[in-house]
Formats: sequence, C-alpha cells, structure tokens
Amino acid sequence: MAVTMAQALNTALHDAMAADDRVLVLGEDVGALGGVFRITDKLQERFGEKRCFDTPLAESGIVGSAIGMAMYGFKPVVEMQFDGFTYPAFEQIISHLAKMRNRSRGTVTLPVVIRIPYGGGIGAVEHHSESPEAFFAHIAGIKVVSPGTPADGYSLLRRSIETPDPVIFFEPKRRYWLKEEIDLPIETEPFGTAVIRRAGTTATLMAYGPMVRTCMEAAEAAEDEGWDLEVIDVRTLNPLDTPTLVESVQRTGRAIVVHEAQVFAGFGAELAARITERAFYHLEAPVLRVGGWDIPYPAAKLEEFFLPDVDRILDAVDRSLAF
Amino acid sequence: MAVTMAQALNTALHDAMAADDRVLVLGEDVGALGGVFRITDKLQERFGEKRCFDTPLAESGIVGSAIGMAMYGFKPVVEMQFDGFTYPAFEQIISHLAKMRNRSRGTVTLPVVIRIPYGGGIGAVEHHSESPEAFFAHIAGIKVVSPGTPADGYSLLRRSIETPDPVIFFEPKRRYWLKEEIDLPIETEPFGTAVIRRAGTTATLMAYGPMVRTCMEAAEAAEDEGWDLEVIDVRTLNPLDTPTLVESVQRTGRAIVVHEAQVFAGFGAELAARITERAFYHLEAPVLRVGGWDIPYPAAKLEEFFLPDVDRILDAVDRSLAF
Amino acid sequence: MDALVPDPASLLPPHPPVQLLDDHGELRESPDFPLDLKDEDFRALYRHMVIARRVDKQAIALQRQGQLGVYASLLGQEAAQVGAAYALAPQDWIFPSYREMGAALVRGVDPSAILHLFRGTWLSNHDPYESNFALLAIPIATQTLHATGYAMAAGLDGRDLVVLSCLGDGATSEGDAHEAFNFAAVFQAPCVFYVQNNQYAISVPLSKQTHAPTIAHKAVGYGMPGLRCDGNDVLASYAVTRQAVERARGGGGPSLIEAVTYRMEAHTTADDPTRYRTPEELAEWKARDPIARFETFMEGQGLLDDDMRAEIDEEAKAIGARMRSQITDAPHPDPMEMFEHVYVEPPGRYAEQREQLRAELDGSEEQ
Amino acid sequence: MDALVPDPASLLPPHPPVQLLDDHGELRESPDFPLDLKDEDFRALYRHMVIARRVDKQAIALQRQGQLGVYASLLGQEAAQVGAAYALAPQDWIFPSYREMGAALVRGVDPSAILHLFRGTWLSNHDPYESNFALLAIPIATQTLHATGYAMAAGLDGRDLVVLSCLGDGATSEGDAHEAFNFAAVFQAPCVFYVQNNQYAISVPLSKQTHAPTIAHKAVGYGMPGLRCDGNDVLASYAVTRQAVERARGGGGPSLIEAVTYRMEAHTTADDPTRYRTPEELAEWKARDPIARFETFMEGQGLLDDDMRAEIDEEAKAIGARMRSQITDAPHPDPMEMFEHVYVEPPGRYAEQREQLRAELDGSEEQ
Ligand SMILES: Cc1ncc(C[n+]2csc(CCOP(=O)(O)OP(=O)(O)O)c2C)c(N)n1
Ligand SMILES: Cc1ncc(C[n+]2csc(CCOP(=O)(O)OP(=O)(O)O)c2C)c(N)n1
Ligand SMILES: [Mg+2]
Ligand SMILES: [Mg+2]
Repeated sequence: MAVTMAQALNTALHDAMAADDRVLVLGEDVGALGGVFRITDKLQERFGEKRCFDTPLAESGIVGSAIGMAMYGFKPVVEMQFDGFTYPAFEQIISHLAKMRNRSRGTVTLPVVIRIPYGGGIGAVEHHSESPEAFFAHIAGIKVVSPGTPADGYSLLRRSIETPDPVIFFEPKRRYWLKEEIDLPIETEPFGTAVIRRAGTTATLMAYGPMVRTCMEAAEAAEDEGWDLEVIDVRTLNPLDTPTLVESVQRTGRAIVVHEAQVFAGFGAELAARITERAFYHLEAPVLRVGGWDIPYPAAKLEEFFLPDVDRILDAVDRSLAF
Repeated sequence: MAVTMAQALNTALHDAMAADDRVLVLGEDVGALGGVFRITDKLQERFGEKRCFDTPLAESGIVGSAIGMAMYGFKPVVEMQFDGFTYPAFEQIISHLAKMRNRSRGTVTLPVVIRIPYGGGIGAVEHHSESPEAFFAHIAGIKVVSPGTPADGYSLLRRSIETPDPVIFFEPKRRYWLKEEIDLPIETEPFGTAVIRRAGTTATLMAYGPMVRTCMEAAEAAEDEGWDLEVIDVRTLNPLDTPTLVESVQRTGRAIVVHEAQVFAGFGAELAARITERAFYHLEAPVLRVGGWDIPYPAAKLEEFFLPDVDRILDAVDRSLAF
Repeated sequence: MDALVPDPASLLPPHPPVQLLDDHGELRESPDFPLDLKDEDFRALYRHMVIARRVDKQAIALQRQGQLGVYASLLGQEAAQVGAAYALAPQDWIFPSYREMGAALVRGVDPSAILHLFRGTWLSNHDPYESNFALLAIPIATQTLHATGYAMAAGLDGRDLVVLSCLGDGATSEGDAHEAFNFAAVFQAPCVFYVQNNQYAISVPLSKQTHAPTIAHKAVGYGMPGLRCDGNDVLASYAVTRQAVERARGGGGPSLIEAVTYRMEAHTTADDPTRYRTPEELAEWKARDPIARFETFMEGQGLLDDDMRAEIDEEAKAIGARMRSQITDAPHPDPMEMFEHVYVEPPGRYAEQREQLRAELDGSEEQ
Repeated sequence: MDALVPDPASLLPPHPPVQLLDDHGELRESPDFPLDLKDEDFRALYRHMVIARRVDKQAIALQRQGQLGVYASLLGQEAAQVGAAYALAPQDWIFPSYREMGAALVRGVDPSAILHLFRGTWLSNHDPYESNFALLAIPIATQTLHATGYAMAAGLDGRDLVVLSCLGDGATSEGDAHEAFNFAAVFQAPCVFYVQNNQYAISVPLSKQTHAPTIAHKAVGYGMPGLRCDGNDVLASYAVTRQAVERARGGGGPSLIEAVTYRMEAHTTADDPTRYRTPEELAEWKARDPIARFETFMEGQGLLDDDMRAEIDEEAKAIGARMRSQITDAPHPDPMEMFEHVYVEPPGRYAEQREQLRAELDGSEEQ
C-alpha cells in the first residue's frame, strides 16, 4: 500500500511501544495533539499518559530528564518540535547524552532517541527550516540518522530505538508526505550502511534525508544530457558507511555531495575530505559540494532560491565533468 | 619586552575599554577575581563596576542580555569561563546573535564579542578542554577567530571588538603563558587574512590557535628529515583567507590541516574540501587531516595520547609524501 | 532574628486578579490601582482594541486566501495587549513574542510590516528603533533576555526608559525566562515582564505547564513583586502595568505581571484546537469578551455613541484594507537580498555565491 | 473567590532557618521537625563528618603534592552533606555536583573513585548503580535534570524511591535548575532539591546571584514547599531533609531545601579566595564549625568519650591513608581504553584510529 513518511514514522513509534514497554514518548504537544506533524498521533490514546505525555515547554528539560529516565531503565523517544528549537538542549546533548557512557566507563548506557523534524521547503516561518546535522555529526558518543524514504523512516526509527546508543534522528519534514508502496512493518538495509538508490557511471551524487529525492530527480533529468548518475543515500551520518561511498567514487571518478545546510563547514565537507583521502587516484575532479548558501535560512518566498534543486545539482555535475 | 598571550589579551581589553566607553566586559567571575585565567584582571578596579561586572551563573543569560545591551548601543565583550560551558548559550548565539542583523534587514547590528578559552593540554578535568570551533564556523552571521601568538592575541581581539559583526573569539588556553618579544599596542596583519609563519617547499601545515605553535615545532623537527615545511596560521576561521591557503598548496603540492578537535566533521574537513576544490591539479596527495580522535576529550592523564603532537603531524607528512 | 529583604509578603500577588471592570462592565475602582485616565484615553483604548481585532481578522482572512503562510491570532487578548502597551511612555520599549499585533499597533508599527514575517516576504520589515518595538521573537522566551539586557543597558546609561517584556504562559517554563527574571532582579533593571496567560501553549494547558499557585507567584523567587490582573479587562491590564512601569521608572526594579486571558482562536492558523479543548470552555470565555465588556462601560459613561462607533469601525476597516493591499500588492522579494544583511563585513565567499545565484536566476529566466 | 492551589502560605520557607542545635551545641528540638534518631545514629553522623573532613584534608594534600590536578573541598559543609545523605533509604539516589565527597562517603562510595576524576586517571571510577550515587556533574545544574528524570521514571514505574538532587547556590541561576524544578513539580516527582548555599559561586557572592529573600523562596514559583536549615547543624540538615524525603516518598511531590552553610576552603585548589573575601568573614564562620558544634552536643549527651573519639580518628586516618595509596599507587590508565566506552556499537573508523594510536604507542616505546 502507499505509505507516507509520516505514517511510517508514526507506525514505527506505535510498533516500538507495543514491542517494548520501556519505550516512552515525550515532548511538546506529543500527547492529545499528536505532535504538530501528527507523528505521535494516537499514541497517548493507545498507550496511555504514562507512555506518551506532554512536557512543559523546555527543550533542555526534555532531553535532560530523558537522560534520567534512561538511567533508570526506560527508552525515551523525545520529540523536538522543530529543528530550530533543538538548540536549548545542546548542552544536555553534548555534555551528557553523548558523553555519559564514556564518562561512566561503560556503566551507564543511554538508549535515548531525539526525533527532529528538519530542513526547509515547506514555506515555514524562520527557525522552522534549519539543517543542523553537521553540529551533531561532530559530537562523539551519539549516532546521527536521516531517512530519505518511508521504508527507511520506519526501519531506521525502529533500529534507532533498539540501539543502546543515543541517536539523533533527523526527519526530513518536507518529505513527510512522500509516498512509497510498502507494507509495514518493513526491514530495510542494516543500520549504518549507505544504499545505492540508483546505479550509474558518470558521477556519484550523495545525499541523505530530504535531498535523496531531489538527487533522484536530478539523475532522471540528467538522462536528457546523456549522463548516467549514481545516487547514494547515506542514511546514517554517524556511523558513516565510508566503504560504499568510496567504492562508488572509485567506479565513477566523480562525486557531488548534496545537502540543504549551508556548505561552509557543513557535513558535505566531511564526505568530500574523507572520499578524497581514500579515492585520491580515482578522482577525475575534486569532490564538489552542493548546498544552501552560507547565510541564515531565508524567508519562505526566497527558500526556492536558497535550497539546492535539480538545476544546481546538474550545474555541479557539469563543473565536475569540466575538470 | 616578553609578553604572554594572557597579558596581551588583558591589555587588549584594557585598551579597548579605554578607547571606547561603550565597551563592557561581563561574565562569571570577571570582576573582583579578574577571571579564572586573570584575562580580565584589574579591569573592574580600573573602569568600575559599570564597565566590568560579574553576572549570575547562566551562560544563556550572559549572551542573551549582551544582545540586548548591544541593541541599546553598548559593545559587550563577554567571557565564557570555559569552552565546555559555552553550550548553554548555543541557542542565543545561533538563533539571535548570528541572525539578528539579517532578520532585521540590517537595522539591528550586534557588536558582541564572546571570548572562549578553549582547547586542552593543561591537565584539566572534563568539560574544560573542548574545541568546539567547528560548530561556530558552521553558523552564518558570526565571525570566528583564534589567535596563535601573543601579538595576534592583542591585535585580533582589538579588531574583534571594533568590528560591527558578532565575533566568537577562541583563546588557546594552553598558550596563555606563551611568550613573545613585542611591544603593546601592536597591529598585526589585517583581520581576515591568514599568515605564513614559516615558508617551506615540502608541504604546507595549516593550523590556528593552540596548534600553530605545535606545527612550528613540527616544522623544526622535520628539518632533521630533510623536510622544509611551510606553516600557515589561519587566524580567522570565518572569514577564511582561502587564497593564501590555496596559493601555498599550489606551490607545495601537499597540505596537512591540524586541530585539536576530533577530525570527523571538524573544521579541518572544510579546509581540506575547499583546498581540494581550488588546487585539485596541484595536489600530489590528498589534503590530510590531523586532530584528536573521534571520541570525547579524555581524562587528563590520557590527553597526551589524544592531542596531535609533533610525531602525529610528521607521520601525516610522511603519509602525504608517500602518495 | 533579622527580617528578610525583600519582604516576601510584599512580593506575593493580589488574589483574586485585579479587576477594575467587572464581567458586566461595571467600574470597580481600586485604591491600590488608581486610574489616571481621561476621556480621550478611554476612547483611545477602545479604538486600539477595535482596530487590533479588525487587523487580526483581516490577517486570518489573508492566510485563508493563501497570502500568508501562517498567522498567530490575538483574538481575545486585545485588552491584555492594548492595556499594557498603553501604559508605556514614548521612550519605552516593547520586546514582543509572535502574538503581539495589538501591542505593535499601539506602538504605531505598520501592521503589514508584521505580516511580512508570516507571509515570508522578509524575516521582518520594521525598524525597531523607529517604534521602540523589537522584532517578533519565535524561539520561545529568548526575547526576555534581550529585554533584560536592553533594560540593564538603560540602567547603566542612566536613561529614563522602561522595557516591557512580553511572553506567554508556556514561555515561563523555558530556562531563558528564568535567567531573564533573575538577571533583571539582580541588576534591578527597569524591566516589566508581562505574561499573557492565555491558558495554553499550543495544546498544553497551564496545569501541565506549572504547578505554581499562579504564574505571578514565580516573582517571589526572584525577589520582584508579582502582579495579577484580569487580562480581559483593559483598565486592569493598564493600571497594573502602569504601576509596575512607574516602579521600574522610579528605580524600584522589575516586576512580573500575569494577565489572565484566553486565546479564542487556534494557536496559529495551522492548529486544530478541537483536539485539546471543548466548545463549552470556549463559550465560557466568549462571554467574557474584552471589547464587549469595555463597550458596555464606555456606553454607561456616555463615552461612546453610534457615530463614534461607526467612525472607529470605518477607520479600522480602512487600516485593515490598507494592510491587505500592502500584503497582496507586495513585490516578490529580491533573491539577491539574501546576502545583503548577514554581515556588515561579509566574508569573501559571498561574492562567489552571489555570482552563482545571479547565474542561476539568469538561467531560469532564459527557460 | 476560590482559594489558590497549592496554598502559597504552605510553600513559604520557615524563617529563621531551622536549627536544632544552637551555636553552642545545645539541643533545641522542634515539633515540626522531630528527630527519629537513636544513639547509634548520632554516632554515625559524627563518624561520617569526621571521616569526610579527614578525607577532604587528605585530598587537598594529595593535590598539593601533585597527585591531583585540582580538588573542590567540602570543608565547612560536612554537616550539610552528611545530614542530608543520612536521611535517605538504601534504595534512594543522590545526583551530586562536584563537591559532594561527604555525601559520597555516606552512600559508601570509595573516596578514591571520586578522586580519580580530579587526578585525571579516568573521568569517573565508580558504578552509580552500586551505591545509587550518580557521577559527579561539573556543568553546573545539569545534574538536576537527570535527578528529576530519574525520579519521574521511578514515579512512572511505581517504585518506592526518592532522589536527592544536590546543587549549589550559584547553580540556582542556571536555566537547567529552573526546568528541573518545574518538571519535578508538574510531574510531582519524588525529588528533593538540596541547595548547599555556601555563600559563593567561585568569587560571586549570593547577593550578586539572586535578589530573592532566600533561595528557599524560589520553591514558591514551582508550587513546591521551600525549606531552610542551618547547614552547619547536622541535625537540622538531617531532620529537614528527612521531612522532604518522606513527603516525596508518600507521593507529596518535590521540595526545595536551602542549607545555609559556608565554603571554608578555596573554591578549588586552583582558586585564590583572598581576592574576594575577608579574613573576618572566614573567622566568623570558623566559629560556627559544624563538627565542633556537634561534638559539644555529643559530649553533653554522653555519646562521645575520648576512646570513641580516638577510635573514630583512627578509622578516619586509615580510610585517608588507604585512599592516598589507592591514588599514589594507581596505575597509569591504558590509552587504548579511550575508545572502549564511547559507544556500545562504535563506528567503523574506531578500528582505524585504535590502530593508529597503537602504532604511535609502539613508536614512542621504541624511542
Ligand atoms: C524554543 C522553542 N520551542 C518550541 C517552540 C514551538 N512553539 C511555538 S509557540 C509554542 C507555544 C507557546 O506557548 P505560550 O508561551 O503560552 O505562548 P502563546 O502561543 O500561548 O501565546 C511552542 C511550543 C518555539 N517556538 N520555540
Ligand atoms: C555551565 C557551567 N558554567 C560555568 C562553570 C564554571 N564553574 C564551576 S563551579 C562554578 C561555581 C558554582 O557555584 P555554586 O553552584 O554555588 O557551587 P559551589 O562551587 O559553591 O559548591 C562555576 C561558575 C561550570 N562548571 N558549568
Ligand atoms: Mg499561552
Ligand atoms: Mg556556592
């Protein structure tokens, strides 16, 4: 059946709560309202106020108390209402959620999942379209995940809830309504592996979350140019499946990494640097980076001029081929 | 005369306050105590409690109220007591300090400087040795600076206080006691430019803050190997002087970027990706990255095994030459 | 045993909330909160509320018609906003949240400027220094620290200036609100924290937000006076704010005011309130409509007749109509402006990126 | 007019602070805070305080001798820590700051395990689940949220378990403390917030930290009872904490306790207190030494004689000596352990980096 990313995520939460009663869902408006995107819809109705509940309006409080709940033995899945409202929780994430296991010499493990609807493209007001994944990729002790398809939305969220390590789970909010013909539950490729969504020979496009779909569209459009582009869905930023990325570039000789976040010091820099270190002699052109400009996310009427699209991606392929 | 980094910074604050009575210094323990590193020593005595004062223990409050003071017309220079305690202020920095001018279409300018003693090597307890510069380099709307010498400590801090844009000023705490023969006041190379600290031909080492000195030591040690290394002090991470970096690599054909922070998604990735994009055909080896391991900063007795040192840098030069 | 300073008793809010107009619009003056208002002030308060409601209605319509991406209505909070804003002197400042259209209008901010944020034309479109009205703040409670810092600065500078810091009931849960209250009290900054308790933070009711007796009781822990007023009573909202503002102006430090009101509309046009509140509750509050109540009072005082009402309605319509055309006729923003205001001194790469965008724009024109 | 819930009067802290032993060690029992202690309890309290002071002294000596990088002394706060920790049941938890050696000892944590953090051998070296004593927390106030979450979880789980959340006077200014107080109150979590007001946050005196009448008054704004005790009176610290703990255990929700005490040593061994406080002030508090006071009481009650004192001193010396050797004889930590505990499932690159480090270690051995 046709399942949207939103439905897949909601079902994943439902199934995880049904499978393990240590799983809790908490955050702002996740209860009666079911979350502003309805990803937690009906969970409180189904599992009660002790399993799914609203918290006061305080993100550091949400993550900090979730750490305590995890120490006790629960598996909290917390929702940050929007990307731009994750920042108040930054200290709890970096100083405790990520470090606790290491600090405690392995005695304290924190199976916490932080769900973050992220990215732009939905015409939202400011602070509602941020792509902060690079911050979290630079923090040791947490895993960073971003599904690009409904099937991965379900499967990667289930695995993220199961893994004993803390996970930052980035949900591409502009793809909440993206449909895929699947039956739930579904198990996709293993957690920590990248997937070749489209095999090709001209060059490799690499993306995660919202840009996977855009890269697939670019690859289709590229056919008119006679280009056969490979598209890789990175899926998990940390752990990162370097071998799959490198192997692809060794075949195609060219790579373009794509994300919505500003390019400067973005996660694309890590992908570019890493691939270059490992596929240097195979590269016919430098790994190119496509992303947002190095500016704050603009007002809604301008986001189409900020966000990477098919044209900007193909321009990069063009530049790559020109080397 | 021999001036330490700490003295240079303290004098810079003193001279800036004397030159412009809109300059305020605030933070935790910056008053009577003069800061835990004494960088604000005697400022309250000299300029009074209205120009230099202690705040309650709340970093978001310090940065958030400084934003209000800057809106009013002051030039607040705030101190974060340690790198690891900057995180509570992250939301105020990213959502307001960095974005305010853009959000207000240029009507509100925030000349705020946030001083952060950062980095390891002083045998401190946890949370006191972090290198978070990559987070801030990824934020549009702020400038990111890190001096590597006492002269730059003075000059770049003066310029940072003068520039109308917000600045995150990273002070390499392990170099507070580093001495240089200079007379204050001193004006060094322009803000926004990188400086070649040592000309060489074999390969280019690039660093900022605490690692500049380490790279100079590596370059000296390298002479025994018959290597003539160039060392570039990046000085300002944003704005970044790309031309100087690229020009150097075009001459040497090899580059190694060095920082204390973990390598994964660190600022070194940006330098490597950027240089490769612009000097692709000149590179005889991929730009290599030397830094801390991808783990939380370790306990004091292990930091020597975590931090990049002369040997780790020379190993990288070796690997670069082996390509 | 030495007495505590400040005396806790002096910080406790009045109970019940201060009300100067009872539910039937009868004036019940209070010696503690004397009214220093003339007839023209009463008319001005009425006028501001009517215009605010009209503008709000128009904004909702514009959103329904696809002219705005989203909008946060103030319906039901007109008295709370107008009363408080009216208590300020021209040199005073307001640091608003995103639901402060009423306060903005009192300060003379062009309503279309506010709507451009919701339309997505620009991130804001008014100069805060012209109206002493800061940018709308979306990240909850963050503006309270800017307000505190601005007030601290005015204090350091010896300026006669008071800051009104607006926040919601939910916002009081954020760490930033706590730090703002504490900084303002420690530095005795001329800052008045004005909490519009409209009973909800999106779907979360006050009972799940705090266990405090009232929001005003939070003031005690900072050593500042807590005040509480009927936020649907424009005179009480005015008089209570006035008292706090004058205390701050006189060097008496900050205060925390809780204006008890209700959000009659959805949280924003994107919200579905039927999921979390009942029609009965809504009806209860509808009966306490702030404008209707004040109208009864005005008529009773012979301050309002049909001509006057018609005149004000006309003006409100006109303002709403102008705002509508300013929005519907607004030019499409210039993409190149994205790079314009980020820095006074932009980094070198902006030049390259500008060129790249310029090329993209030319390219798409060709197609 | 309906009454406020909770009744604000029921939340206001007692004034002056609860004291059961006056400055001369005279017992002044209070009906509100009955003592449920037997002779062996009094002896245990005394013993814990003496050992804590000895261990603290030893730790400072170790730092001076270069065995520790830094150390945060509890000198003067023995009663506040021991009294509070002693009020807990075995299944209860403590979430400490970095100055909680006294509380750690009461919970049976090996003091050398705590010192390894300060020595820099490891970031911690005790299993929190063995002693129900969480890791020391250095980022101020962050632990209060972990304590709250742990208590919320116990509540959800229906466990008979109370959490003692320790923090300092300065910590009450952080947003995290506010959010922890609020969450605990909203969810009526079995959590007791225990603020050791030792008058300073490094160099910043309480008067610059808050304008509140007392720290205990902060409780009012969260709808939890505020309590205040003489933190240099071990019996008051015990009895007040005991009351709050039992209230929490009985489902009565959280409380906020302020233990008024003084930090007799420097903030840490790295600090120079002469820059911000006077010898007079220090002398004043020295006269209120918590152990001396309790000793007078014990002697008066015939609970302590020279043999017993000698015996306890011996034990304290022995514990201190053992701790010293555990530190001085500690092995150098294994560098490879850096990669050991970060993840349960580490990313692939850890293998490469381990190898690289291994090679570096081999290389340096060769030299
Ligand atoms: C830091 C942060 N977290 C979450 C949000 C999402 N959000 C927007 S409005 C709102 C509720 C605010 O409630 P309240 O403070 O009572 O103001 P009201 O909307 O009722 O006027 C929330 C949670 C936000 N804007 N900022
Ligand atoms: C978030 C954070 N900011 C700053 C610091 C630096 N710091 C360490 S202790 C301290 C003072 C704490 O004072 P208080 O809470 O009263 O505890 P005390 O040390 O007096 O026991 C400060 C500012 C820190 N550890 N964490
Ligand atoms: Mg509200
Ligand atoms: Mg203290």
